[in-house]
Amino acid sequence: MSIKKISKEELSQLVSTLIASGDRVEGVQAKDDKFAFGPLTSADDLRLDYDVTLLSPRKYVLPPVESLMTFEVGGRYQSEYDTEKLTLIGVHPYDMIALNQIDQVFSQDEVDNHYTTRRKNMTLIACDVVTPSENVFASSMGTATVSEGYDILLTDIGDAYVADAPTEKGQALLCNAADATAEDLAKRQAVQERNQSDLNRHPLNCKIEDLPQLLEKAYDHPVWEEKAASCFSCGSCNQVCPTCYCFNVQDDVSWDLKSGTRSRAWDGCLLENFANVAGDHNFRKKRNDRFRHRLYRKGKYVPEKLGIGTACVGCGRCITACVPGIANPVDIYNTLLNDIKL
Amino acid sequence: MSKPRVAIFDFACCEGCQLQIVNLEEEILDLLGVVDVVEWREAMSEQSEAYDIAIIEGSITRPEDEERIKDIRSKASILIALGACASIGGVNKLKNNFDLNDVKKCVYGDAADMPHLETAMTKAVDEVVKVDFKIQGCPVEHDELTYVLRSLLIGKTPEIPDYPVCVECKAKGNICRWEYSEQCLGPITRAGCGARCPSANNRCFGCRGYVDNPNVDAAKDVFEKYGLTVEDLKSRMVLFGSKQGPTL
Amino acid sequence: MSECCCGEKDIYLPELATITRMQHMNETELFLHLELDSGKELGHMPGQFVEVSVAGIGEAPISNTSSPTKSGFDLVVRKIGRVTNAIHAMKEGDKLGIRGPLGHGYPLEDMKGKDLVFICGGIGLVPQRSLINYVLDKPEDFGKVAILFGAASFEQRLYQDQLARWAQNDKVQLLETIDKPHPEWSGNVGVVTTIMNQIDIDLANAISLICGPPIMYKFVIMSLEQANVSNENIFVNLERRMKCGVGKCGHCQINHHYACQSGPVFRYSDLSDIPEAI
Amino acid sequence: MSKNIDINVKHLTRVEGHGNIVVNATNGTVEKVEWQVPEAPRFFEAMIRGRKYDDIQTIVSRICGICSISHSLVATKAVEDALGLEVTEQTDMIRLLMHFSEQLQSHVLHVGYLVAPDLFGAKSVVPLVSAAPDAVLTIIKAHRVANKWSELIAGRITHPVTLIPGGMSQVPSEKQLKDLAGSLKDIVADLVTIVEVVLSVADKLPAFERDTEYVSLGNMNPAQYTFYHGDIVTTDLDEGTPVNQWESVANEYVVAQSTAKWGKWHRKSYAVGALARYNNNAEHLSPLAKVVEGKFGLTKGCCNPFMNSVAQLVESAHVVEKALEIIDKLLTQGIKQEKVDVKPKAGKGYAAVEAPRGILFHSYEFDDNGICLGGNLCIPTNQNHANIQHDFEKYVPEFMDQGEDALRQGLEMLVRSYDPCVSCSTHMLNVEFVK
Ligand SMILES: Cc1cc2nc3c(=O)[nH]c(=O)nc-3n(C[C@H](O)[C@H](O)[C@H](O)COP(=O)(O)OP(=O)(O)OC[C@H]3O[C@@H](n4cnc5c(N)ncnc54)[C@H](O)[C@@H]3O)c2cc1C
Ligand code: SF4
Ligand code: SF4
Ligand code: SF4
Repeated sequence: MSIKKISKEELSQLVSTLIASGDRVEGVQAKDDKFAFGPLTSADDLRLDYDVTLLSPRKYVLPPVESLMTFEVGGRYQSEYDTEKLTLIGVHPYDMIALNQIDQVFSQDEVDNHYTTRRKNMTLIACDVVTPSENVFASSMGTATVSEGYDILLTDIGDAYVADAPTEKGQALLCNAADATAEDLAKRQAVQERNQSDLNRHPLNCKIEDLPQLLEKAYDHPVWEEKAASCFSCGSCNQVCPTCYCFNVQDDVSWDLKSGTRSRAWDGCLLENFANVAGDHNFRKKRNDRFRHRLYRKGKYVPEKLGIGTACVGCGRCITACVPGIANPVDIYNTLLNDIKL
Repeated sequence: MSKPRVAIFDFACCEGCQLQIVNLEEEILDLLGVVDVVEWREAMSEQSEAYDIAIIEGSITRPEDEERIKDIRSKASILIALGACASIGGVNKLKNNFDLNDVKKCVYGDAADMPHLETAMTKAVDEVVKVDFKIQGCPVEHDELTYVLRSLLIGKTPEIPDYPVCVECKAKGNICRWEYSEQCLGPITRAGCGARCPSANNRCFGCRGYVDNPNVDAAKDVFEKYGLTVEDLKSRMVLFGSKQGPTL
Repeated sequence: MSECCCGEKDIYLPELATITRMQHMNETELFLHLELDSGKELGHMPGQFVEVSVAGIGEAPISNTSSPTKSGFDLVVRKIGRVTNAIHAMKEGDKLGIRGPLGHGYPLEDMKGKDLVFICGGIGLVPQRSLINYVLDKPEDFGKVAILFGAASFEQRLYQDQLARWAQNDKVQLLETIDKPHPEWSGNVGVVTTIMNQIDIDLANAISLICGPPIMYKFVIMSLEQANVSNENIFVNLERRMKCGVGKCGHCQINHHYACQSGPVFRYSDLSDIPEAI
Repeated sequence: MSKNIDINVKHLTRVEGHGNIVVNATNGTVEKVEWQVPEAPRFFEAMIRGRKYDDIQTIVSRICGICSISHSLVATKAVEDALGLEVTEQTDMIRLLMHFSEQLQSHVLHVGYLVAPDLFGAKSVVPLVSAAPDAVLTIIKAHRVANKWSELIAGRITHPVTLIPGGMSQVPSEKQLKDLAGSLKDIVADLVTIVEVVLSVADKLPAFERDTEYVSLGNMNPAQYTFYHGDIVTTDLDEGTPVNQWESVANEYVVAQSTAKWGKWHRKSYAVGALARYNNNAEHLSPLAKVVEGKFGLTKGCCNPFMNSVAQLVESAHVVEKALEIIDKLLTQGIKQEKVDVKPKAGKGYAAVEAPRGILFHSYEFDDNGICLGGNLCIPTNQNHANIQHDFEKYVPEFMDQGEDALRQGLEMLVRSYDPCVSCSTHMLNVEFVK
């Protein structure tokens, strides 16, 4: 299908129609002086000109807490699935790429059908960045624009949006829209080209393909110790990261003490007991072990596992979230680059 | 199997944690379905000498209280410290920052020497007897309280968070209070409250005590970064139990 | 919430198995024989593990200790935490939830015709047993077998019946040691590396398999390297924290490896450049 | 009938905190009647010294779990008075909503869980669950709604987290307020049920009267039934006394039988609480509250302390109706998060609010940096202690003929009817009869 154009009013009407349908519609809205994804009750609240959201849209594919199954003590386990339909509006390219990565994790090898069920019921409307956030470095990570994963991608060209809908779900929503003209497409390209260079508050001094090689040589570098000395092990960097997906599983029984729920919740590799086993043996006991692990996951382990460029999409959220101000990945990679020859 | 017998006792405190048991509302009936509450002065007139689980609220502030808690310990197979006062001393411990005679004079003036006003250094329960489980918070949280009780009833050691409040705060999507330079203790305080205070746009006061291994040096760095002093940090950290946790 | 989904199997959903036999080996170790309620065989390979569920308490990864040549499967559970305590409180006829077999077992093809040296510390014998019994059930496929078993103390010399049975097999050389002397013990005293020179097998051409407490690996590997054993011929069995057992939850990661997927059995040459492994 | 009486109730149950009752009579002559408060003293006035102005309400909230909202509110008001801070009308309304939620929460708890067992002759609310399940479930429901209400506005049921000097850290959304209004309208019927239940056993409330002075907030312009604003008023005086003169009202003193301080004003003792508020402000009750008042035949000037629980029921109806008015107003004028900017300065501040169990005074002094130099807190239960003692002295001879058990029970009920928060005063109840 060709690429469409939709005026701001038309989009607003489309969103209103979606809300009126009674299905769950969530999108980016202002929260005090920041932005957050949340339930949309009015199309007027949608803010596609936002810079970055507090939490990434990962919370929609992997909720902070999610019931996996119910059980009866002594036996009988029964799977539980979230089958609610959801339209999510306003996903930035770097977050879309992060979702694509998590999609891969949960559908490769053994398929996690709790995840895929939820994902299949989602309609994703992405949008190109209008306002760069204070810590974004997506340009450095090659994540300033995105080409797959969404049902619709909106690009603000001033008076209207150019809307690319590669899926049937997306096309169905845009069936009344006019085709974009060559001029519109040129404007769109200008926006995307600008973003590819300008979403770069923390430029990385190497190509992302070089990161695994850099990290290969950096395991014993003093930067880990230096930075981790002021790490709280608070996991804030994990919690806000769009590509972090580790989880914990817990059982709880009801008051009858005979039945209950097994649920999973967000976990984080920076938390002290993440790699602790019974008998109190901790495989990453020291703060710097855990601190390093995250940066290796983003720059080496996950990219190698998934065959992708990088598992840090440059959203900059961890930079903002880290109270002692040590979590900036670029800061660390650049420090290593100063000392280590590729 | 007969139901475990539970007794609830209070020492120096505001009784807000016991109140959270009352606040279980309908769930109290569920609780009473699986345990026998044999003593609970705030809610019932019966008193008992025989119980399996003793739930202790409040901190120990007088010599006679030490005797009483030792007696309770000797009769209970499981002893649970309920809330900040019992677990870490609570605000009662602020008293320990002063000379005890001065404290009495300040409140009771010329009458300070009357024998019934005698007081000692405030202690958390585990500074006097062994505590098996702590339910943190000032007051305790509904969900944690019921989870711990249910876990114990099925013979499971409850999984209590040993990570900071920031984990829950971030998961809630809050704006960090430090972005407004507010001295939030979330990074060193034990989670489990769902980041109640930051979620209400307030800073974390540390009412749940600290994680097992809080990075106090990092906290000092952060306070300095925001133009504050170690004294400021200390003043925040002692609010819910001065002797508890790391020394500065 | 709903109970239906798109038809694929729920990788987190345990199936039920019944404890048909159990035996308390000592205060901390419990032997269990289980059969799946579905009547099917688990279909595991030696070295694989299962996630064992006690509803309400949680899950724990436990190695399969029986050879797939036998029906049903055996587990040995050490009492150390929530789930394992709860399993110890069970009785025959009770049910456990089982997910598996999970992970990567021993590469049997690569071992065909080779002599095998099992070096086990304490409960490390448990996963190895699945392979030892398999090998002994198919004597024509493998060479000689040496079993080195080190216990921390005299009281912790587990599996004596099993060890005695193995000792009777002509193919097997059994060597035992305990870390600390004991009046009733006349055998070797010292850590497991102190009996390695007594092995009748030519180590350099054999396959060595190590399983034991985390600190044991480093020393055993040093001794093997001194005996000119190449890293390709050393296999280690690594324990990590696990929540899902299927490469999602992230807990068992050892640098870029997921212990549950690439392991728990690793060829040491695949790990030698991995700082967190040993 | 026994002429020798020895009542010795140690740690009276079903009250907040610890209190003892000691009565000693030989051959019909009363030798000793004592209301003792042996609660472990906690020294809040000493502990707040050196703390910053914005920690004060967090600390003193812990004086009492049941009236933590009142303590937080009065402390915040006193701090604001000292620092010269004015709050907006919106803040004021939201705080009133918060305060009303505590009145309901506490009154339902007291009447439903603590007093009702006495009226039904039960040892606690537990046996009532099977005896009168519907009534108990209704009480539980009202209590739950009140708690949810507190949690919404205060951020937590007990020990508020949204109160900051100068304003509110968080305000409820319009949707939350609408939902709250819905559930408040919903429990009006439940309150009526509770009233009927108590009415059915109201004859168990002893006919005992003792004329005394009743002190509360009042004197507002325009006149209203107040819990939060106004001057100090008394049944003994026509004009109001400004709140900053509270120390001359309470006249606190220390007695040997109590770790809690006692107070007196125009007479040898005075009473505070729902009945005091009622006796000073009854004509300004809401319509439903007036209906409840009528059902029990409660009239202004009542001096039966046992009727305090009835006055609490009257007030419960009042606060629900008033809260609905406030919510309406907030929704009409719109609600928004307001910025608060506080500059510390030296000063002394005073405040009073009505805790559910009576008028509560705090005052604090701060230095230039907003560091607390000291404070003075006077808790309602302390103000009632002397009055309870005097009630005892009149009650024991009047009811001694009933025998020791009935007498003990009457005295326990008498103390409970004051809804003492002995943990406030420090803690309260034990009865001893000495032969
Ligand atoms: C591949 C593998 C094979 C194993 N085989 C055996 C065996 O055959 N027999 C045996 O007795 N033990 C075995 N273990 C160790 C066993 O899994 C732990 O002792 C057990 O998980 C402890 O759980 P718990 O609930 O009793 O303890 P808790 O301390 O209460 O555990 C709480 C949680 O921590 C995690 N955890 C704690 N320790 C471990 C650990 N060592 N490994 C993984 N997760 C852990 C689990 O997720 C568990 O749910 C094996 C571990 C692994 C990884
Ligand atoms: S590591 Fe930091 S910058 Fe990179 S994706 Fe995660 S949160 Fe964003
Ligand atoms: S956010 Fe910062 S302090 Fe917290 S765990 Fe991450 S690196 Fe450490
Ligand atoms: S507000 Fe406090 S608890 Fe929340 S993230 Fe910031 S420091 Fe942590």
